[in-house]
Amino acid sequence: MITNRKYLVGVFDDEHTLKDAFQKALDKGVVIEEVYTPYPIHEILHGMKNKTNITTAAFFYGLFAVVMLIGGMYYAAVVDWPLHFGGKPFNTFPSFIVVTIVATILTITILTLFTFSARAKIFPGKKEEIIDIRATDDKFIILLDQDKMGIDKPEVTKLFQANGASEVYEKESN
Amino acid sequence: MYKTDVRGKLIDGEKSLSQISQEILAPIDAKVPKWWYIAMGISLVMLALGVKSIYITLTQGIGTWGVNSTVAWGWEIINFVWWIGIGHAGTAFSIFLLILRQKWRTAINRAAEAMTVVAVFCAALFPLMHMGRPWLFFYIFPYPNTRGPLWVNFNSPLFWDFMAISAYLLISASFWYFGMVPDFATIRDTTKSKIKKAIYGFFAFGWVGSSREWLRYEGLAFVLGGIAAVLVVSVHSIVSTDFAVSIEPGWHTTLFPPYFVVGAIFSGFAMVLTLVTLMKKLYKMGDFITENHVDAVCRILVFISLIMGTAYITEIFIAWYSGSEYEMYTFFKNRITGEYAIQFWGMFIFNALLPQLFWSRKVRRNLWVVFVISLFINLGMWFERFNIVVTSLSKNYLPASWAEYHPTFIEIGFFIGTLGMFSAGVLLFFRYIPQIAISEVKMISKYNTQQTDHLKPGHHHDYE
Amino acid sequence: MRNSTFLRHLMRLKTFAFLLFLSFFIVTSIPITASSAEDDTDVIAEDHSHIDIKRGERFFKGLLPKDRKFESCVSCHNLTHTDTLNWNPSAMAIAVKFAGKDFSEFQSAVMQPVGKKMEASHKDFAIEESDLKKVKLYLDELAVTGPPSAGPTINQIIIFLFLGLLMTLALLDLIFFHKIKYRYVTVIILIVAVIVQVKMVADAAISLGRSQNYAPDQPIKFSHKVHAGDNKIDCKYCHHTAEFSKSAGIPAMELCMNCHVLVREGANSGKFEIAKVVEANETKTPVEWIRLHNLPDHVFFSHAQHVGIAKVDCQKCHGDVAQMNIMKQTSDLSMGWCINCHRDTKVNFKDNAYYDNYMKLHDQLKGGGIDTIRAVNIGANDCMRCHY
Amino acid sequence: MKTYWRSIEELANPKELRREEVREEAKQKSMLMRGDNELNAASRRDFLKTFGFGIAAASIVASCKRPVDKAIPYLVKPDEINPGTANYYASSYFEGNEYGSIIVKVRDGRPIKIEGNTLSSISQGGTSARMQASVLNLYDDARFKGPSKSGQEITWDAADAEIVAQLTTLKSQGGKVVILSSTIISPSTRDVIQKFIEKQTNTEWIQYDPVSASGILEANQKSFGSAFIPDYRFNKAKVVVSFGADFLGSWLSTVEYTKGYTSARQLQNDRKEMLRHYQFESGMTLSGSNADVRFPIKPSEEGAIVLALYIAVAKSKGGQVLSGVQSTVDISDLAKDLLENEKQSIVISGSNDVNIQLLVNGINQLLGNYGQTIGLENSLRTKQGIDQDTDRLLSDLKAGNVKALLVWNANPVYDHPKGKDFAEVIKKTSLSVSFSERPDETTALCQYVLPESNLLESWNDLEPKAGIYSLSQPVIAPIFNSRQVQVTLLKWIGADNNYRDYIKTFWKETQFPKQKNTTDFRQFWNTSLQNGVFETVLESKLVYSPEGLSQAANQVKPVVAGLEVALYESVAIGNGKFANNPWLQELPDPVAKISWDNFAAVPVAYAAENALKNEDVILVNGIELPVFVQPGQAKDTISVALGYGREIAGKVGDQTGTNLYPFVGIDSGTRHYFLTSAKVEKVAGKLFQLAISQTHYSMEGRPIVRETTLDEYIKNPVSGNEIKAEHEEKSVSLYEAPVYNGHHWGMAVDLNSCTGCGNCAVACQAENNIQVIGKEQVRNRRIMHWIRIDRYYSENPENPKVSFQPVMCQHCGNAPCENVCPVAATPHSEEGLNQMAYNRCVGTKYCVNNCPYKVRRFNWFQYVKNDKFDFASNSDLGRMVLNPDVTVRSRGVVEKCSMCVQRIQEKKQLAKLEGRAIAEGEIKTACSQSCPGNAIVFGDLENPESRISKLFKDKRNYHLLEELHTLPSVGYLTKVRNTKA
Repeated sequence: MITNRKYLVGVFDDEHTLKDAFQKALDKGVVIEEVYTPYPIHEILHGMKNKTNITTAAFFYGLFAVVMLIGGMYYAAVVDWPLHFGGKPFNTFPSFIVVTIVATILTITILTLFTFSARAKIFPGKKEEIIDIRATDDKFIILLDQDKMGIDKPEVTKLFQANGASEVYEKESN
Repeated sequence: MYKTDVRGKLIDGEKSLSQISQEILAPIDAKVPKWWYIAMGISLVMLALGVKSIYITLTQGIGTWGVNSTVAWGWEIINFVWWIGIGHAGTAFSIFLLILRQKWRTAINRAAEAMTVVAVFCAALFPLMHMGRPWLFFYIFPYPNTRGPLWVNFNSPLFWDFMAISAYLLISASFWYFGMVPDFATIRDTTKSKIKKAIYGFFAFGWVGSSREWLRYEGLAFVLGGIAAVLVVSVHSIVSTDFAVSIEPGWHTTLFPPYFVVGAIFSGFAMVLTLVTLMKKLYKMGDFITENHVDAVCRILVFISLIMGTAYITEIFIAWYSGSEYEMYTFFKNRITGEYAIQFWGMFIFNALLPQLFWSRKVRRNLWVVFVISLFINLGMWFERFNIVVTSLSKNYLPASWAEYHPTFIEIGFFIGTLGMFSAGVLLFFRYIPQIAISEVKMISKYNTQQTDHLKPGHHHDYE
Repeated sequence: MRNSTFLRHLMRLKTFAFLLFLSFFIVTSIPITASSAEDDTDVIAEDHSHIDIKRGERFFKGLLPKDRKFESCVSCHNLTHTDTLNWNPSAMAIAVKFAGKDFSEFQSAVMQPVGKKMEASHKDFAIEESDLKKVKLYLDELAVTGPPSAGPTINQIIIFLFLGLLMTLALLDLIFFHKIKYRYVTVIILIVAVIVQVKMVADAAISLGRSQNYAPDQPIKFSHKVHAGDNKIDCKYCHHTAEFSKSAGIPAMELCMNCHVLVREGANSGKFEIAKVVEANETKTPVEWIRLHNLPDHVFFSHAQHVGIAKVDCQKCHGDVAQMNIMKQTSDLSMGWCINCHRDTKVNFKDNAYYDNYMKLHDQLKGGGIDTIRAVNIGANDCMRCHY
Repeated sequence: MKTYWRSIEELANPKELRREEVREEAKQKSMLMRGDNELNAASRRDFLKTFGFGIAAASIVASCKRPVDKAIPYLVKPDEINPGTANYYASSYFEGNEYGSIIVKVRDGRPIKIEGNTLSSISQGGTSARMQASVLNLYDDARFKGPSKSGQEITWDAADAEIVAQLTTLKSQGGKVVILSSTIISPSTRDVIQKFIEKQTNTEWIQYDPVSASGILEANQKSFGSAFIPDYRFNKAKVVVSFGADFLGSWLSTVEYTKGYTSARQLQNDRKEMLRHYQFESGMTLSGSNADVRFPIKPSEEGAIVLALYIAVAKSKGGQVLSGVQSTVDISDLAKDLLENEKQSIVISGSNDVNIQLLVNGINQLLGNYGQTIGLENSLRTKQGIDQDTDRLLSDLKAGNVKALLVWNANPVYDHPKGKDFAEVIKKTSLSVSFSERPDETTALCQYVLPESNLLESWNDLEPKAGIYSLSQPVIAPIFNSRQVQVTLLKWIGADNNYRDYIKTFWKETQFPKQKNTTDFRQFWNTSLQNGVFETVLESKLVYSPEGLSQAANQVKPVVAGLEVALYESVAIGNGKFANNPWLQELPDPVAKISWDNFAAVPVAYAAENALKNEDVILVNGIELPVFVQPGQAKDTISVALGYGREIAGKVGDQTGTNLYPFVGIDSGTRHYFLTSAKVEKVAGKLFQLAISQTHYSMEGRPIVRETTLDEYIKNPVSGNEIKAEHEEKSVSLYEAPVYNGHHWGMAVDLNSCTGCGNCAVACQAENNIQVIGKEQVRNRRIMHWIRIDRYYSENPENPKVSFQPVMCQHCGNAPCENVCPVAATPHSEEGLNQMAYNRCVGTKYCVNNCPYKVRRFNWFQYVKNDKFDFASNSDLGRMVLNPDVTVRSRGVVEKCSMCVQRIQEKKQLAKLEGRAIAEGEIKTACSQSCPGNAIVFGDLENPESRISKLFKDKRNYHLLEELHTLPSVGYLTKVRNTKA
C-alpha cells in the first residue's frame, strides 16, 4: 500500500442501509475505493464493477487436464508399454474416462485454488490490511480515497449519514 | 425465492449479527467443559487401540486379520466403504442443498464438511493398511520410473478408487477450509486473546472481507461447488465399481453406482443427524440448529430410505430375473436365509423400514428418538457393506472354496481406532473451529429480521 | 524377496534419523565434539601394549622414525580403498597374509625381497628389527579390525541440510518476518531449493539397491585390462559357461594355472598377487572373489539366452572390460535398462528353427507387414521372462 | 567413490564383523559345500548366485566331499556340473513301505526335487506324495548329527570297537542277537545280513512291517506253497473287486496300481471300454471314492461277504462248495459281473485274516485270474514281515532270550500294538543299537544310535519285484556324520566296507549273468545305473492248491454287533514314519480334506443321532478323538488313521494327532486293523480344532465336475457335457479373442484318470517353493498349495458318489484377476500365461477376490525365516530344498500356479540353443510329470498336432465355469463312471 493516503470510512450497521448508501453514492459519481462486509452482498459486488474470470480459467484448466490425462493414459497404456490385461485391447478408452473425470476435477481444484490465492491475494502469511476491525463481525464499511473520491468530504459524510451510516471517520494509511 | 413459512424460522431468537458471531464462537473462547475432556480421553484410548492394531498389522502381516484365501476382503473394506459413505455428507449437504437453494443448510454444512474430512481420513487408512506391502503404496502412482517405465493398470477400479479418494479428500478439505477463511478472520478480529489472534490470523490468510475478496471467493465457491457436485456422484460410484466391475455374484451389477451414491448420502445424512443432535444439546446451538433443521434432515432420510428399500428389492429381483444360479444362490440362499441372514435383515430393517418412522412429525420432533434412529441407520449401513463384501465372497462359484470369515481383535481394534480418530477429530472441530459458518448464517439472518421492507416483490435476491 | 529392499529402506530411515540428529546440532549450534572414541580395548594382542601397535602404525605411515630415509610403507601399500589400481599389495592383504605367521617370516619377506619389482622398491630399506616387530604387531591388529573406514561422504547431506535450512528461513520470512523486500526472491529461493531437494531425494531413491560403478577391491588384484586387453584372452575362455548356462561362471582356480603355471611374476604386480593364485591351488582354498553384478533376488537372468542365443556382446552390458584394471559395474542393471534393450534388439528370427513356431509372425514378415522382429515382439518384456 | 557395505551388519559394526570373519574363516570355508555362511548373510538366491559364480571354487571343496566320479548322470547331461544348470540322477526310493524308481534333480550340489523314472515298469514315471516329499527328509533338522551312546556323542571307531567287542562276547556265550528291520528288498543288503549272520552265529533277522501283508503271505504259503504277494495287473483287468484294500491310496504298490487302474479306465483316443471297480470298505478311502460301486460295510462283515462271493462263483464254476456264515450283502450282481469277465478280473482283500485271503485266492483261481490279471512271476517284495515273528521276538525279549537287539528302520515301540511292552523289554537287553536316521520312540530307548545315511546319500540296490532290480546312488555327500548300515555291518564282520564296490561285485555275480545285451560288465553297470532299473523276465512254476479252503470257510467269523473302529493308513502320512515331514503333514487327506491330525470319521446318520458335529470330541475306548462327519462311512463304524500321535519325531511331527496303533488287534497270529465292540461316548463341551481345508461338500447342482456313465458315453460322447455347447452358443464378447504368436501353454485334466491322491500338490510344493503354514493357518483357510484337489459328494450321503477335481490357475485368456490389479502386477504374457510378478505386487488382494476359481494365494505372513512358522523354511538346512529357479515369496504378495514357467523357460532356452522346435511332451509341469494317473497333460495349444490340442478337441473337454467367458487355458475331460445301468 502506498504510504500516507487519506481515507474516509463510512460504517453501516446493516446490509440494507449499506446498499442504499452505496447505490446513492454511485449515483452521485463517488469513486468508491473498497467495500468491506461480513458476508458477500451481490449488489455491492456488482456495483464495484470488479470482474473475475476465475470460472473461465477453471474451464480452461479442465480442458487442459482432460487433454493431458487422456493423452497421457493413451501414451502409457498403448504407446509406451502396452500390456495385456484380461484379454482387453490396449486402448481401453472407457476405463480412461473414469480417471479422466476424477483427475480433471482434482486438477481444476488445485489450479483454481492457486488462481484464487493469487488473484484475491489470499495466501498463508499474508498480513491483513484492516480498515475497520468490525468489518468481519457486524459492520459494513465503505472506504473512500480522499484524493480520488471525486466529491467533497463533507458531502460524502452527509450522504452517508443521511443513509444510515452509524459512523463516518477519517483514516490515514501508514 | 425462499419462503420461510414452509420451513419455519431458520434462526431462533432475534439475533444481531454481532450476537451471531459471539454465540457461534462461544465454544472457542469459553472454558472447556469437563465432558469434552472425558470424551477426548475415551477417543484417544480408542485411537491408541487402533494404533496398536495397525502396529501389529504392519509388523506381522495381514495374517493377523480374519481374512483368508476365499474372503480376501473383510472388515477393512467394509469400514472403508462405510467411512467413505459417511464422508459424503459434507459435500452432499453443501452441494446438493446449494443447488436446490436450501438456505437452511448453512447451519449444518460446516459440521457436515468437517465430518467429511475426518471420515475420509479414517476411510483412507483402510485401503492403505490392507495392502500386503503398504510401504510400496507408491507403486500405484503413474509416475515415470526406471522400470521401463512401468505404468499402472488404468483398467483397475482400485486405481480409479485411489484417484477418486485422493481427489475427494483434497477437494473436500479445501472446500471446507476456504469456507472457514472469513470465519477465521472474524475470530481474529473479535478475540481478545493475542495467541488466538495470531493463530487464527495466520489461518485467515489475511482476509479482510473486501469486495474484491468476496468477488473471487464467490467465484471459487462456484467452481468448487460445481465440480464437487460431480464428485459427490463420482466418488461413491467409483467405490462401487470396486465391486461392480468384478465378476463376483452379488457384486457384478449395474445397480451399484446409484445404489452406493444414495447409500452414501443416506449414511452421511444419518451421521450428520447424529452429530447435529449432539451439537444442539451439548453446545446449545439450538437457536441456529432449530427443530426445523432436524425435521428437514429427517424428511430427506425418509425419502432416501425409500430409495434404499427399492434398491434392495431391485437387487433381489435382478438376481432372480437374471436367471444366474450363482446370483440366485448369493441372494436367496446366502443373504436372505443363510448364515449371514442377520446382517441382511439388519440392513433391511435399519435402512429401509426403521426410517419410515420419520413420517410421523412426533418422531421427527423428538430429538432422542431421532438420535437413536440415526445411530441405527449408521449400523444398518455398516451391515449393508458387510452384506455386500463378505457374503458374496464367502460363497461364490466353486463350493469347494467356500469359506467363512470371522474378524479378529486386530481388525476390530483397527475399526475402533478409526472411530476414536473420528470422534477426536470432531471434538477438536467443536473446540477450535466455528461449528457453524458464521458469514453464511449472517447472510441468511436477514430473513429472520423485521426489515421485511426489503423483501418487496420484484426485488430480486437470487445470489447464492 | 523384498526383504533386502526393506532393510535398505530401514537404512534410509537410519540416514533420516541421522539427518534429524545432525540438523538438531546445526540449529542449536552446539559444537560437535569429536567423540569417535577408540574403544577397542579388547584387541587380541593381549600381551602387547597398545603403544607398540600405535608406534607400528606410525612407522607404517612413515611418521616414525623421524630421520627416515626411505619411503613410508603406506605410500605403496595402501590402507584404504583406491580408485585406481595400486599394483602393490594393500596393507590389509599383507596383514591377512602374515596374520598367522611368525615374525621371522615377515621379516624375511620385507627385508629379502623377491622379484624385480619388489627388489627395486625395497632395496633401500634400513629398518630396525624392533620397528619391524611393531609394524608386524600393527598389521596383526589390522588383520582383526579391518581397514580404517574412509567414512561416508557427507557432502550430499550437508547440501541437503543447507537447502532445508534455506527453505525454512525463506518460509519463515515469507510468512512471518518479511525481512526480504522483494518477495519473489524468497519465492525463487524456495522453489529452487525444493526442486534441488526433490531431485536429490529422487536420485537417492532411484539408486537405492543399485550399484552402478561399483568397483570393490578384490582379494587378488586381477586386472581385466592385462588379461582381456593386453593379452587378448577371449572372455569365454575363462567364463566358459556363459553360452549355455544361466551363469557365466567364474573360472576355476585350476584354469588360472593353465597360464600361471609358467607366468609367475607379473610386469606390474610382481609376485605377490600371482602367488595367491598358486597358493590357492596348492592349499585347495578357493579365492573368495567379491561379486559385482548383483541382480535382485527376484530377477532371473540367463547368460545362455543373451550370449549363447542372442549373441549379445559381453561389452554391451559389462562395458569395456578390456580397459578396466579394476573391474567395475558399468550398467545400472535397472529394469528399464533391460526393457529398453529388448525393445531395440532384433531377433535372429529366420535362422533358428525354434522360431518356426511363430507362424503368424513369419507370415507377417513375408507379407511385408513388419520388417524385423524385435525381442519385445516375441514377449521378451513379459513379466515372467525374468520374474518367476 | 562411494563405499559399499556388504551387509547391514557391517554398516552397524564393521570392525566387529571383520573380526568375526577372520576367526570364522576356516570354519566357513569348510561349510561352503553347504553354503551355510552364505545363507546366514544373504538371501537364498544371493547364496545361489554366489554359489553359481563360485561353483568352480566350490567344486574343489566338493571334489573332496562329493563322489563325483562315482555318480553317472542320466540322459544327456554332460559329466560335469555347470553352475545354474541342474543334473539328474536315477535312483530308487524305498523306505520300508513303498517303492518307486526316481530321478533326483540336483542343483549346485543339492538334491532339490524327486521325479519319477519313466523307465521303470513299476512306477512308470509316477510318484506318490511321500516320494515327492522324501527330499525334505534329507534336510530334516531332527536328523541325528552323528553316532551317540546313551545320548553322549561317540566316534564311529569307538562305537564300532565297543559293539564288536560285545558281539564277540555274545557269540562266545551263545547269546542271541536279533536284527529287527523293516522289509529289506535289497539283494546285496540281504547278502550282507546273511554274511553277518554267518559270522555272528545265533543271530536272527526279523522283518517287521507296521502295517503288514501277513495275511496274504501266509495264505499264499498255503495256496501256492510260497509266501509272496502276487503281481496285480490292473491295466489288464475289466472288473476289480476290493475288500477293504485301498490300492490307490495306501495298499502295497499304489503308484503301480494307480498307473494300471487309470490306464484301464481312461477313454482317450476313442477307447470305449473301461474297468469296473467294486469296493467293500468301512471308511471312505481313496479307492472307495473312485469306485463305481461301493459297499459300505463293517470290517467284521468282510469274511461273510467274501465267503458268499466264493460260494456264488463256485456254484457256477463248479468249484469246491463251501458253507459258512451268511452274508449281509447281496452279491449276486457282483458275482454275475465277475463271471462275465473271467480271466479279466481281480479280487483283492486288504484283510490280514488268512482265511479271508484264502477265500480270495479261491475266487481268483475259479475265475482264472492267475496268470492273467494276477501274475505269479514278478511277485511284489515290498512287504515281507510275518506278524508272528515279531510277536515271537517280543516273547523272547520278555523271557530274556535275546541279548542284543539291532533295530534298523523299525519303530515297534510306536507302531506295534504292544509298543509299551517293547519299550519295557528293549531296556533289558544287554546291547541295543538303533540305526535310525532320525529320532523315534524306539531309538530313544536304545543304547547306541548309529545313524544311517539318507537314501539320497547312500548306495543301494533293490528288488521291489522278483526279477526287477533297481539301483540307488548318492546324490550328495552325507550332510551329517552318518553311515550306511550295510557299511556298519560289513565293518563289524571285518569285511571290506566300500558298499558301492560291494554292490558292484554282487551285481557282477548275480545280475550280470541274467542279461545278454552286453558282455562288458562296466557297460552293463553304467547302463543300469544310468537307467536306474534293470528288469528281467521270470517264469513262475507256482501251482494253486485249494488247501485249507474249507477250513477257512468254517473259520469265517460272523458279524459282530456294536460299533467298530477301522484303522487305516492315510495317503500322506502312511504308517507314521515321516510324521516329521511338514509337506506331508500339510497335505490334506484326499477325502476328508483334513491335514495335521487324524480324526474319528463317523457316519452321517450316527452323527445326527448322537448330536455330533465336526470338531466335537469323542472318547473311543478311552482315547479322545476329534469327530469328523464323513459321508459314506459305513453304518456302525468309525475310521481313524494310523501314523499320527508320534511322541518323538521332531518339531513338526511331535504330538500331531493320536496314536491308534494300540488299537490294532492280534488274532490268530496276524494283526488286524480294526477293533470290534468299541465303546464310544461324547466328551461334552470339548472341542478340538481340525485343519479342514474344504468345508462344503455339494456342488450345489452347478456344472463343475461333469459326469456321465459309460453307457451314456458310448451312446453320446458329449453326454454330461451338453451344457458346453449351450455356453459356447451364448458366448458373446465385446473384444476379439486373444491372439498368440508362438506358444499358448495349456493344460488338460482327465477327470477320469484323476484319483485325487494329492501327489501333484506335493510335487508342486517341492518345485515351486510353496511354504508350509501349519495347522492353525490351514484351518484359517489359507493353505498355500498352488494346485488343490476339490472333492464333491453327490447323491446319498450314506454312500455318496465322490468327484475329484484338481484346480490350479486356469490361465484365463480373459482373466478377471488381471483387470483389477492397480499396479499391473499380473498381466497376460505373449504365451498365454497369466503372469504374477511378485516384486510388483503390493498386496491389495483384489485379484484373490476376483478369481472365480479361487486359486490365488496370499502370503499372509512372512513364512520363511519366521519362528512362528517353524517348519522346513525356518532353518538353513530346511531351506536347502528350495528351488533356486523360483523366487521365495515374501510377506504381503500374491502367488499362484505359474504353469512351472521356470521349466518352460529352461526348455525353450535349450531348444533355442539347439536351434530346434520344442518337442511334444518335452516340457512337463511338476504336477503333470509326477501324476501316477497320467491325468494331467501339459502342452502347446498353438501346435495343432500336440496332445493337448487333441484333448481340447475331445468331446469330453470342457472348461471350468466357462459361462463366465474367462477363456481358461486349462481344460477338463468329463468323468465317466462305469456303473451298471
